Parts: sequence; structure tokens; C-alpha cells
Amino acid sequence: MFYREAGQFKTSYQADNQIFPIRQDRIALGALLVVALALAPVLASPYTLSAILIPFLIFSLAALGLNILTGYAGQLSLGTAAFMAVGAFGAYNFVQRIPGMPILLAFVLGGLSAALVGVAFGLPSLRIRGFYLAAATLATQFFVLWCLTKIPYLTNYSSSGVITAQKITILGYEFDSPASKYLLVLAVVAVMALLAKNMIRSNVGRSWMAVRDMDVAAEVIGFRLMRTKLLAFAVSSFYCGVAGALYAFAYLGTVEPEAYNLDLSFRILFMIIIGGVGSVLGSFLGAAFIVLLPVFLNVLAHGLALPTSVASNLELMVFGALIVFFLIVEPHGLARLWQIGKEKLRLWPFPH
Amino acid sequence: MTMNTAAAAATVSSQPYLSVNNIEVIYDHVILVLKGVSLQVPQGKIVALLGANGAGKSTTLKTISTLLRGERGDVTKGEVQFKGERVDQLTPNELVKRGLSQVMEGRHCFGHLTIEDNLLTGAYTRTLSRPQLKEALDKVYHYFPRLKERRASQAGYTSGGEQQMCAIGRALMAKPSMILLDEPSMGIAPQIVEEIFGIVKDLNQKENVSFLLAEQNTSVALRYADFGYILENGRVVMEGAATDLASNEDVKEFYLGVSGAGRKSFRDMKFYRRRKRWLA
Amino acid sequence: DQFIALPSYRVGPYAAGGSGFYGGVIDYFNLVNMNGGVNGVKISWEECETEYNPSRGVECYERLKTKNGGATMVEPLSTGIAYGILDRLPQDKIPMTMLGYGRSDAANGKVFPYVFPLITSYWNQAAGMIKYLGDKSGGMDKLKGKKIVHLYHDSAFGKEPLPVLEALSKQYGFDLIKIAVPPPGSEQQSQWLQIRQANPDYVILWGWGVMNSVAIKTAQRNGFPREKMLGVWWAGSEEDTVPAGDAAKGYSAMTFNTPGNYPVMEEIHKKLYDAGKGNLADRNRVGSVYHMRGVTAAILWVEAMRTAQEKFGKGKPVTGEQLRWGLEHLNVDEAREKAIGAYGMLPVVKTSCEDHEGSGAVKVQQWDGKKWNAITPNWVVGDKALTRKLLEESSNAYAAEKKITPACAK
Amino acid sequence: MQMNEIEAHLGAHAGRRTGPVILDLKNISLSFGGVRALTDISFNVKEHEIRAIIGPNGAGKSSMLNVINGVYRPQQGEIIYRGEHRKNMDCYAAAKSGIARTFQNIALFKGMTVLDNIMTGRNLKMKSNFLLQALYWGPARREEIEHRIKAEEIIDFLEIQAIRKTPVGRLPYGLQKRVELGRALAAEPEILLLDEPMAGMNVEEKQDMCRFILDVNDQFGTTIVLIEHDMGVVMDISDRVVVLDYGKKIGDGTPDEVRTNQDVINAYLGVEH
Amino acid sequence: MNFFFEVLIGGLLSGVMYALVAIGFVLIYKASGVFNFAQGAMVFFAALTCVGMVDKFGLSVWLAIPITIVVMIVLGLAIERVVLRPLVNQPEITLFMATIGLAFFIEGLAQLIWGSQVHKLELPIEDVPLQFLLDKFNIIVSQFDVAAAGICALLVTALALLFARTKVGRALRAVADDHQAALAVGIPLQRIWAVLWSVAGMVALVAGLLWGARNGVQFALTFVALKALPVLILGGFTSMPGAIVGGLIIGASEKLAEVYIGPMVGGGIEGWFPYVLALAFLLVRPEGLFGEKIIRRI
Ligand SMILES: Nc1ncnc2c1ncn2[C@@H]1O[C@H](COP(=O)(O)OP(=O)(O)OP(=O)(O)O)[C@@H](O)[C@H]1O
Ligand SMILES: Nc1ncnc2c1ncn2[C@@H]1O[C@H](COP(=O)(O)OP(=O)(O)OP(=O)(O)O)[C@@H](O)[C@H]1O
Ligand SMILES: [Mg+2]
Ligand SMILES: [Mg+2]
Repeated sequence: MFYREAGQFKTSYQADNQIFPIRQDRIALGALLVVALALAPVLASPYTLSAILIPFLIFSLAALGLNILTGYAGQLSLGTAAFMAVGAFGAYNFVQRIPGMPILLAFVLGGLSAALVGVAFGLPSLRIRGFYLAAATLATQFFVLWCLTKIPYLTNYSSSGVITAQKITILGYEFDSPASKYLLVLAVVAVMALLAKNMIRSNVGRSWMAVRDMDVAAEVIGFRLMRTKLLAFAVSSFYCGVAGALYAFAYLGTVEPEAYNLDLSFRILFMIIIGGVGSVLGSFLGAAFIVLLPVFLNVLAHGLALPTSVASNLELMVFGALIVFFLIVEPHGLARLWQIGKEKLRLWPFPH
Repeated sequence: MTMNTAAAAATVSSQPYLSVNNIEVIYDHVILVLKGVSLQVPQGKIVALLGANGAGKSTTLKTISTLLRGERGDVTKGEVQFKGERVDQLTPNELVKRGLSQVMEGRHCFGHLTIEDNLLTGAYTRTLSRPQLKEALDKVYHYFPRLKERRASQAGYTSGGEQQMCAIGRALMAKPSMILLDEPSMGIAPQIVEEIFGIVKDLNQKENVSFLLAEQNTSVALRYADFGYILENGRVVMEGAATDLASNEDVKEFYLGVSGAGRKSFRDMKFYRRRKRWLA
Repeated sequence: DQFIALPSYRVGPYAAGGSGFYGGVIDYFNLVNMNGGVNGVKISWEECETEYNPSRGVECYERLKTKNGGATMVEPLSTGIAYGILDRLPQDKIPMTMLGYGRSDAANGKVFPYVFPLITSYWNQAAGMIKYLGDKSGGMDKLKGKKIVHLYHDSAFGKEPLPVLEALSKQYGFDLIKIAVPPPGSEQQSQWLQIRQANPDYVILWGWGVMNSVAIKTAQRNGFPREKMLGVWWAGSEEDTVPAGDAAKGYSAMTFNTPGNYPVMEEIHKKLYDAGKGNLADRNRVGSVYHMRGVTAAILWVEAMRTAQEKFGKGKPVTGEQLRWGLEHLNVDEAREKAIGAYGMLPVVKTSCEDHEGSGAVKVQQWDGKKWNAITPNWVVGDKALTRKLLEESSNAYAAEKKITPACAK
Repeated sequence: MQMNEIEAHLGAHAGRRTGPVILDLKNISLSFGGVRALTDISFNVKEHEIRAIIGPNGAGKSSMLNVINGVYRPQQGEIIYRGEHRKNMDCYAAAKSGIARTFQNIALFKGMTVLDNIMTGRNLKMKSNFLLQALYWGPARREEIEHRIKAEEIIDFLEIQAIRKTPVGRLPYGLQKRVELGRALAAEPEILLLDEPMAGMNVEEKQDMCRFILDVNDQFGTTIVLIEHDMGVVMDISDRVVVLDYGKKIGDGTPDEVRTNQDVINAYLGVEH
Repeated sequence: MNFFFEVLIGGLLSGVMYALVAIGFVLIYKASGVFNFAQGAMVFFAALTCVGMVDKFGLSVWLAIPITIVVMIVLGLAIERVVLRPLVNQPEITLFMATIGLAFFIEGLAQLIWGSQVHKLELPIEDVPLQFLLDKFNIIVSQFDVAAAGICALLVTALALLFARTKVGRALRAVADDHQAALAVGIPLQRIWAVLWSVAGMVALVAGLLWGARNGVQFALTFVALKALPVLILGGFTSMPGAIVGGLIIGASEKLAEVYIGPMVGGGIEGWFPYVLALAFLLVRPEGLFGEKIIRRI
């Protein structure tokens, strides 16, 4: 009864083009932002901030990046971690080599380097589709990591290829407490999510979706495939690159190239599929699912006092089973489940 | 184009062969599409299911053939009986084995298979010897000579009409005793439409196959059918013998495009606002 | 009680090693507790599954560090995870040990006050390997003109020893041929064909995971004698040789915990496994390399607790900061080892602010088809001066980059 | 069918005079491997007219449209569009120069809403770059609203207001066809190619569709090339008809000429309509 | 020159081993349009089950293999019932994701039952060089690899025939094109999938045994799938012979590249070289060498 759009008339297309056309949604999002911005840094424990929220936000950003490419533009990719790595090592090098480089600019430049690599590896997508493309993007994954281990310049000649991300300082303020790092990450992610949402609801987003749904028809309508796909690769890689930089700078601190291995690529892919392919909200829900569920299961397994090896294996099995379960309940992911829930709520208390 | 009044006045005397009782269907848990549809197909009859776009014809057929599950649709109420047996819980395979085949809307050929392989898969549920298989194929080719010409092409590369023929031919290969036909005439050249309906009539009369056909081409459908149902917005709004329906004023006006003054030219339509009386 | 965080891994590709190692740790903890704890202080711990994945490892660390009044030590047994928490340790005042892995320069306690690559590091291992190969050839001078292949896991881990190996190759005049194996290394035909063509005197196998058994197997397929192969300590466990079957016979590898039977191991058998309280599901794995490495690690930690208690008050648990002091002032000499019942199982360890390793000694063991046997009666120590020099350079560079002023913590 | 009726209507709409030839196809041949889809076909389309292409299944009608807007490249022949000679069209160029179309097997963007689908039709008219769009700021925002208004006009015109926010995948077949027409219209094309726009519709819906097509033709002066199997529709609304059979042209002319052409009757019509 | 041949032959034989894994993927993909991420996990599960029975219960290999076959069949049936059946007619990516979940489950299950330790697996064929080739030409060719090649060829022939010649094969290809239509013509999707996954389980067992004998039975067996992927894209996801030819090309060229190009750039290029090579092929033939052409028509 409370979730209704009845009575909310839109008098302009402007109003109808809003991201959240329903007032209740806007209120909820506002409240969420207040909580995230004002309350969480104060109330949440450092553990929640630095071990749950920060990685959650960073993974959400990476998932959002992948979702732009896979969910919106329809190009399945398994090279996400590689783009993250480019972003991270790029940002590191920019800070390292250009004195006085502002850190945020370094993140952007890292993202741009990733975008460049993304465009290069996106070129084959003009001819290759579907799982063929997915398998081909693995080339990115292996090639980029190989370069990072082989070219000492990229890791500032560190003997083992390990880099230590520089401290994050903006205008003299040092972001070193979990709360400050969290706020920084939150700000970056929130802004970028907004930008993504804007792109998606404008012509770029429609061009991506058109190419995804039927590329021949998209061409006939006047979208240029090459431009559209490469732009998707660039934007997506940019997002992943920034996420990768945050992963190194605001989360892990010291990283080896191996931190961006295929495993990570897969995890991000899981996030968008579980969360919802082609949904901004889904990127966040999926990241939450993949970050939180193992933690939750782990805590649960400890509560049950099972022998650790049994618990660990059971954890993995339950995790797998839950993925399958959610797909069966809703193949379009958590975001769709959420949407259906809302639709039901709108109808409530009438059954249909 | 005059109405074929020669169509036999159908009487629904025989025991229903297929009966659909008060089914309700929801897609995606929220979209209610069928709101209590009931219909019967007597053995050896042709029944037409008419209605506007989105009325729920395809949904009804998919409910009967239990293909709905794959589309995230749920039957929340009602039941379907075929030959006196409840079939809504069976798998499509079991249904085909019992003699109930469906030709789906929108062709659905196996794009990578050749036309001939497409037809052969149609005979999957039957165990046929090579000569028998050849005979069954020849029969389909006899009906659709165009398919014979294109037999070695991948179905995905054939024209829309050829695919439609392929889909119908494929269903015939199963030698069903009852066929659910979803818009067989869509995209088919007019004289082939007549041929297809001729085949329908033929099978119906010679081999006693029953048909439930969803059609938009009302005039042809009513010409060949014995009985008809009209579906609007997920409800049956009218039913009756085909001849009765064909002579009903509303049906004439809205489904056959003929009004009191005879057939209207399509050119006139732009000055023409209509409203269905029973929806008003 | 004394709470230790154990971000462990018992599923995934490295589960075999993880379960052995943490099994050993927990077995020893249980044994200590059964015997009354450390001066009466019981040890408690909690495991958390990391799957060897850095971000899960960080989460585990963050979760465990505040549990039970705060973790006082952590050991992730994973380079990636260790790096992920490296920066957090000084703030949290929790020491971390890295037994035989991670960055070698972390031994400099002035730069890395909270990190303890106990016993030995990759660089000392590399130096020890060359020392051993020199001895085997009949003296270091005999190395001149010899060909040594460095067959390595193509990652940070495999490249870590290169500075040492390159320096030594210059010094002793042997040919160092570097051959990379792309991870995970489940196919090595081309590498071994290259080796066969180069026909080296020795092959150093700097491998990890499946790469090791595949290397041994492929050596056999290509007729390369396993006796000429020398693995690192992560290529020297049952997990590496058993899958290779007979091919592994004669293969040798480094270790820092000598295989064999020791009173402490017998006690574990008797008190724990006979009573059904052992941590490992498969009793056959008790005494395996990884298990004993876990016991070794736990011994050193317990000794650190003892040391710390001696300074900060016997009979009560110490804080992380105090335990750090304990780890920095370890002195596990032969007498102490005998008392523990582990004499010879591990080298003598004496740490200090400058030297968080405390030893640098290694042993070589050989697989006889059934089990590992030590083949160097004494502990081997390589060119420590060289590694010390490298270590200083590298850690100071790190300090400069991170703007840390090297100093000993109090 | 009464001839004079059509004449009467033509008279009634003086505005529907056809103009000069806008699209001229000369000796087009197209084959796929061994299959000859089109053999030496020539015909033209005049500005403003409704040009129908009919023929039995597999005759090559859809292929013809594909040639016109560059999806297929003919092996032989020439296309003259607005005086420009080309060997073949290319999709983008065709769209750019005002050719829009609908497809036989609906080619809507399934994952998008009706509104978004129609908005895609306007993409060539959108100018702001993606950075501005990402910021959703200034010109980008104004542009978006501007085009939204146009899209809404089309939605009104096609009477699909109620479903504008529904994902097209869920729509029944007939409505999808209508949305597809909307998407094509959104481009404000000069030539509109329609491939069986009325398949799968009942008479009432066909009447609606005819009304839309005639309105477009009348109001915007759009030239229309139409493939349709419903002879009633074709004969009623088209100005000239091309008949294809087995990839060959067997007839071309006004509906009446075609209707009485013996070849056409034999190959396609069967009986005289 | 000798060395060149040695590298070439070694590469070709490694390629056969990759093909062995690729076959499992092709089987499932060709017959249901599902990219089975769990193939690696199944290889691991099969090998571990077999070897586990030998090591834990002391069964002979010859007894353990049939029992494992039964286990794999049960697994196939279960997968169909629990995972696939509810997901009929869903988009490819959903099914792909489901197989990822499945992979986790199987990996956890395998280690839960058999523990996480590694095992050796001894097959009657020893992994040593063929003596006469070594004596005569000084070329090393492992007799194990030759035997594996034989088995692989047999498997491919049998499966290729199944697809090309039988009614079930045709039905399987139909299923891959359109689940819904396949159901409509009465193809018993569920039974067919159950059989298919059981067969895939057996193929996984063969791959698991051969790879297990080569590398030991350990978790890393799940990684061999990574080696199969470039083979798949090169040969085409839908072609059995493609798996073999792709395997041979990838195997030979990656070894040659590693040996002759590797040293110039620091080595270790085998990790990405096959992918880049496959990519290059794809640019020419976007559906792989023998894959079915992707039909894009409007
Ligand atoms: N998979 C689906 N998900 C959600 N809604 C659906 C789905 N399929 C059909 N619908 C809705 O169900 C209603 C009935 O559709 P159905 O396809 O049965 O109509 P129809 O009578 O066959 O129309 P047509 O003549 O256009 O084929 C439509 O409103 C449609 O939007
Ligand atoms: N891309 C293609 N590859 C191979 N053959 C094709 C291709 N496109 C069309 N064809 C063949 O060319 C012929 C003409 O096809 P087209 O689709 O143009 O027919 P149509 O006149 O539109 O028929 P319909 O009325 O059935 O839609 C058909 O036989 C078809 O199989
Ligand atoms: Mg329908
Ligand atoms: Mg056509």
C-alpha cells in the first residue's frame, strides 16, 4: 500500500527521464546515501569498513565496468582483472614517475591507460562474437599479466614485480584510516555510477544495448558497430581500470601482478551474472552477494563447529548451490528479483 | 472475395478430445495473461482460436503443450485434458508421443540444421525404418515442393515463408492425431495459405486429425474450421460454430473486415474509427 | 588466552599444502595446551577460509584481528595475502610471520617491524642452493663453467631469487639459464626440451603447486635425471612428489624443517592422534613436510610467546605488540630445541631487530620414492653477506618509497 | 474488387501524386553459394509512391530490400539513389541518407523498452558526444528531451502509449511489428522499406496498420516500399507493384496491370483477385 | 633439425592431450548450446573418485574405473534433474553461469569426499620415451602420449559419428539451436541431457585418467580446461574433428613459439600465445576452423 506511484504525475519528459521516477525510490536512495556517507563511517567498525564495504564498493565498480561491456554492449569478457591491473600499475607509475601528480588524476590516467588497452583488445570484437570472444579476451588476461611480470619498468624495477601503492593524499589530507579511505572510495564509486547511469539512459547506452540485442539491425538503423563496440570497451575498461587502481591503493596496498589473476576476472563476471546482466543496481547487488556470501557462510560454518576442512568444502558447495538456486529462481539476476518484488509490492495487497 | 458458406455447420456432439478448463496463466509471477480460458476440441474437428494481438492465443496453445515452463509462465489455475487424461503435468515429449504436436508461432526452425534434418527431427518420437522415413519425408515434400528444392540448405538461411513451411512439415512428421497450429498462415503467400488449409482439411478428413489453430487470417480460418472461439484480453468472449461466427455482425466487422456495405477497401480505413461493441 | 589468527586455506588448488601446514600448527597448539599452555596461558586460534585469494584473506584478517580481545599474531601462508595485510600490521600492532615466502627484504626489522620471514628467505635459499651445488660439485670453484638452469614459475615468486642467482653466477662463473614456466605450469614439454638441448649440470626448480610434479614427470619423459634437479622448499613436499609417482625417485629439494622422527612428533601421534584429537583427517599425513612445517612454525611462535612473557610477565597472555618483541628476541638454541623435542628439526633461530629471519640455514632432502630424507647432515648456509647487502638495498629503497625512517621498534 | 473505388480515392487525395524516380535498381543479381536469390532485376521507385513487392515465398523479396539498404551486396547491378550511382549500398550510408526499414522476422532490440527502441531510431539525429551524455548536462540533456518529444509523437501516432515502458520482448507479435514501424519512423526517413508489416495481424489490425502507412505517406511524403502477402492490402494501397518469382521479375505495373498479368496469376495469385 | 622435430612432435602430442579435454566441451556445447564451465571440475572429480577408490579402499584400477563410470552417470543424471531441467530455454549466459555454480559444487564435493591430498595414478602405460625412436633418430616421443593420442582419436571418431549419423545426434544439434522448438517436436530434452551429461562425465573420466597419470591427481586438474579453451576457439566450439585439429595446431605452435620465440622475449609466452594464435585465426574465421557458421540474418 505504501509503494505506489499513483498520484505521482509527471508533467514533463524531463521529470519522466529521471533515474528514479518513483518518489519512494528517490527517498530510499537519499536515505541510503545519507547512511552511507554520514552514518557508516562513524558507526561501522573498522572491520566492516575496510574488509567489507571498501572491497564491496571497489568490486561494484569493476562489476559496473564489466556490466557496461557485457551487460549493456553484449560483449562477453573474461579479461576484467587485466584491465584492473593496467589501471593499478598505470596509476602507480604515474604517481611514481611524475612528481606532484595528484592522486585522483593518477587514477583517471590509470583508467585511461586501461581504456587504451581495452580498445586494442576490443578490436577483434568487430568480427568475433559470444563465447568465442570470451575465450579470446583471455588473451588479454594472460598477456597483460605476462607483460607486468616481464617488463621491470612497469614495476619500477622491483626485484619481484611487487609494487607498493603510494599513500593517498589529496590536498594535503592523507587518507589512511579505514573511514577516510571508505569515503574516498564511496565518492569515486558514487560519481562513476551516476555517470554510468547517465550514459545508459542516453544515446550511448541505447547504442550499446542495440548492438547487444541485434547488431545487424543496429547497423541498419545507423549505429556504427565499430565505434559503438570500441567505445563500450573503452568505457568499460576505464571503469575497471579505476577499480583496479582503488583495489591497489585503497584496499590491498602492496600488490603483485598475480593479485589480478583470472580468478578475479571470474569473480567479477559472477557478480554481474548473479546481480543482473545489464543492470547498474545488479552490479552492486552482485558484488554484495559475492563478497558477503562467503563471509557469511564462513561465519556460519564456524558457528556449527564443523572440522575446518569439512566446513571449507561445504562452504564452497553451498556457494555453488546458491548460485544455481538463484539462477533458477530468477535467471536475470538479483536486480530482476528486486524489480519483481517491487512490482508485487505495487500491486499489494491485491494479488494481481 | 466472398465468404465460403459451404463450410459445414459444425455440431459439437462428440466427446471433447482436448479440453481446456478454466486456465489462468501468469508470466514472470506478475503479468496475468489468461484469466480463465475454457475451450474444447472434439475429435476429428478443426477449431479456430481467434483474437487480436496479445489476446493470449499463443499462450493458450503453449499452456496446452506445456511449453510455457520454459518461458517463465505459470499455470495458476485450471487443467487441460487430452483424450480424457490430465496432461498439464506431462512433458512435451510425452504429449507428442500421445499424438499432440505443436507448430510454434514465429517458425522456430533449427537454424543450423538443413531443411531435411529439420523435418527428420520431427519424426524423433517415431521409430521408423529408412523406407518409412523416406515415405514420410516425401509426403511433406509433396505438400511443400518448395522445401524439396531447398532441402539441403540450412534452415537459418531460407526465407521466412520457407521456414514456416518447414515448421509445419516438421510437425506433420510426428504423425500426430491432434495438432496445435499457431498462425500457420503468417508470412505465407496466399495460394500457399489455401494449400496449407487444404492440407489441414485433408488430414482432418482422411486421417481424422483434430486441429486447434490460432489464426489471424479469420476469413480463411473460419472457412475451414468447424468451430471457433474468440479471445480478447485473456478471456473467451465469443464462441460458436464457424458458420455462425462468420455470419455474426461483429465478427464480420472486426475480424473479416466486411461491414454491411460489403468489403471495405484498406484505403478507407484512415477515415474510420471503430470500437468493439462488447468491449465498450 | 593467547589468540592467534589463522587465515587458512583448505579448498582450492593449494588446499593440500594449506591443510597440512595449518594442521601441523593446530596440532602443536593443541599439544601445548594439553601440556598446560605457555606458562599456563592457553593458546586459542580461529581459522578462516581464504581460498588463497588476497581479498578474502584481507577480510579474514580484518575479521579475526579484533576477535577474542584481539589477535596477537597472524600467518596467512600466502604471498598475495601477506602483501594485502602488510600495510595494516603496524597500525593494528599485530606481527605477521612469513615462513619461507614473501619478500626477502622484509627481514630488515628496521623497515618492516611487524613482519617476520622466520628462519630463512628466498634469497638465502637461493644462496644456499648454489652453496650446496658447489659442495656437491666438489667445491665452489668447480662451479665455473657449469650450466645451471633456473626453471621458474613465471611470476613474482619465480623471479624473486634472480638478483642472488645472477650475482652468484657472476661470482662463481657458472652459466645461469633462465627458463620460465607460465602458470599454473601443467604443461612443460617445451621447457624440458629446451633443457634437454641445453644439457645443464643442474636444474633449479623454482616451482609451486602443480608445476612441481609436472616438472618431475616431464623430466622423466625427456630422460633428464632427477638427481640433477633441485627444488625449492615449496617444491619439496609429498604433495609435489607423490603425484609424480616413481618419476620423483632421486629428486631433491630444499627445506628448512628436516624430515625425520622427533620426540615432539611422537607426542603428537600419541597424545593427539591416538586419542582421535588430531587435526588431519588422514593420519598418514602426520609428519609430512607441510605438517612438520606447520609444527615448526608453531614451535617458533610458542617460543616467541615464552620470550615475551619472560619480559612482560609470566602467566598472562601478551599483546600483539609484546609478541612482536618476543618474535624479535627469539633465541631458539640447541638446548631449547632439545627441550621441546625438536632438536635438528629446525635450525637454530636467533632474531634481532636487524635480522627478522634469525637463521638463513637450509637443508637438502631427497625423495626415495616413499619419503623424504635429509641428505645434508648439517645446515647449509649460503653467502649471507651477499644476501644481506641486497636486503639492505632493497628494504631501504622500499623505505624511501614509502617515506619510512628505518629504526628499531622498542 | 472495384477498380473505380481506388481511382476515386486517388482522385480524392490530390496530394499523393508521385514524383520523379528517387531510387533506381538496375540489373541486380545476387546469389548465395549456389542459390540465386535475385537474377537481373530492374525496377524503380518514385518519390512519394507506395511501391509493393510481391511474389511467392522465397522469391527474393526480402533479399531485394536487403540489397536496397546495404545488408546484402549484389554481385551485379547498380543502385541509383537520388542520382548517385553505386555498386552497392552500405548500411550506415543508407541510414544516413534516409532509408529506414522494418524486418520480416522482427528485429527489435529485445532487452529495451518500447520507448528506447523508438529512441534508437533517432540516433543519427543526435549530436552530443558521450562525455556530455555521461554528465547528462546542458546540450545533451536538452537534446535528449527534444528527441523524447519526437519519440512521444510517434508513440501517440501509433497509439501505443500504454506500452511505452514495456520491454518489447514481452509484447505480442502484432504490437512488436507496430513498434518496429515506430522505430523506422523515428528516423524521419525519405524511403521506408517495410517487410511484411502486416503478417500475423487480423483484419482490424491490418486496417490500423494501413492507416499508419497511408498517413505517413500522405503527411510526411515518405516513399514506401512494401512487401506484403495480403493481396487485399497490396491492391488497395499501393501505386505500383513489382512481382518476383524465383528471383526473377515477372511483372511490374499498377495493381490492375499486375492483377491481370497471366504470368503473375500463374506464379503467384492463383486466381484473379 | 632433429630438435625441431622433437619439439614439433612433442607439441603435437601435447595438443592431443588438450584436445582430450576440449572434446568434453564440444560435446556439451554442440548438443545443448551450453558452455560448460564445470568440465574441468568434472575431470577432477572423475579422476579423484577413481584414484580415491584405489587409494582409500584398495580397489584395483580395473574395478575402480567401472565404478567411477557409474558415479559419473549418477552425477550426470543429478545435474540434469537439479540444474538443467529448471533452466530450459534460458539464455546461454545463464546456463553458463549455472555451470560455474556447478563447478564450485563439484570441486567442494570432490574434496569433501576424498580429502584434499594429492594422489598418483599409475596406468599400465609408462610415461617414458619410445626406445626405438630414441635409438634410431634420437627423438624423444613418450609412449604414453602415443597411447593417449590413440584413445583420443577413437573417442573423437565415435562421438563425431554419433553426431553425424544418428537420430540422437541430429536431435542434439537441434537442441543446441532452439530448446523450445526441440521440446515442441517431442525431443525428450531431459532424457537426452541426462545421457549427454553422463557421456560427458565419461569423457571427463578418460581425460582425468590420462591427465591424472601425467600430472598426478590433484586440484590443478581443473586448470587443464584453460589449455583446452584456445583449442576450442581455434577448432570451433561445435566440431569434434575441430577439437583434434585445433589441439594439434595449438600444441605444435605453442611449443615451437616457446622454444624459438620465447627466449627472445623472456620466455613464458605459452600462457598467452595459444590465445593470441587462436584469436588470429578467428579474425579470419570467426567461428573457428570447423565451427558451424553463426547465422546472422534479418
Ligand atoms: N514471456 C512473456 N513474458 C511476459 N509477458 C508475456 C510473455 N509472453 C507473452 N506475454 C504477454 O501475454 C499476452 C498474450 O500474449 P500471446 O503471445 O499469447 O498473444 P497472442 O494472442 O498470441 O498474440 P499474437 O496474435 O500477437 O501472436 C501479451 O500481452 C504479452 O505481452
Ligand atoms: N543469407 C542468405 N544465405 C543463403 N540463402 C539466402 C540468404 N538470404 C536469402 N536466401 C535465399 O534466397 C531466397 C530468397 O529469399 P528471400 O528471403 O528474399 O525470400 P522472400 O521473397 O522474402 O520470401 P518470403 O515471402 O518467404 O519471406 C530464398 O530461397 C532464401 O533461402
Ligand atoms: Mg500469438
Ligand atoms: Mg521475406
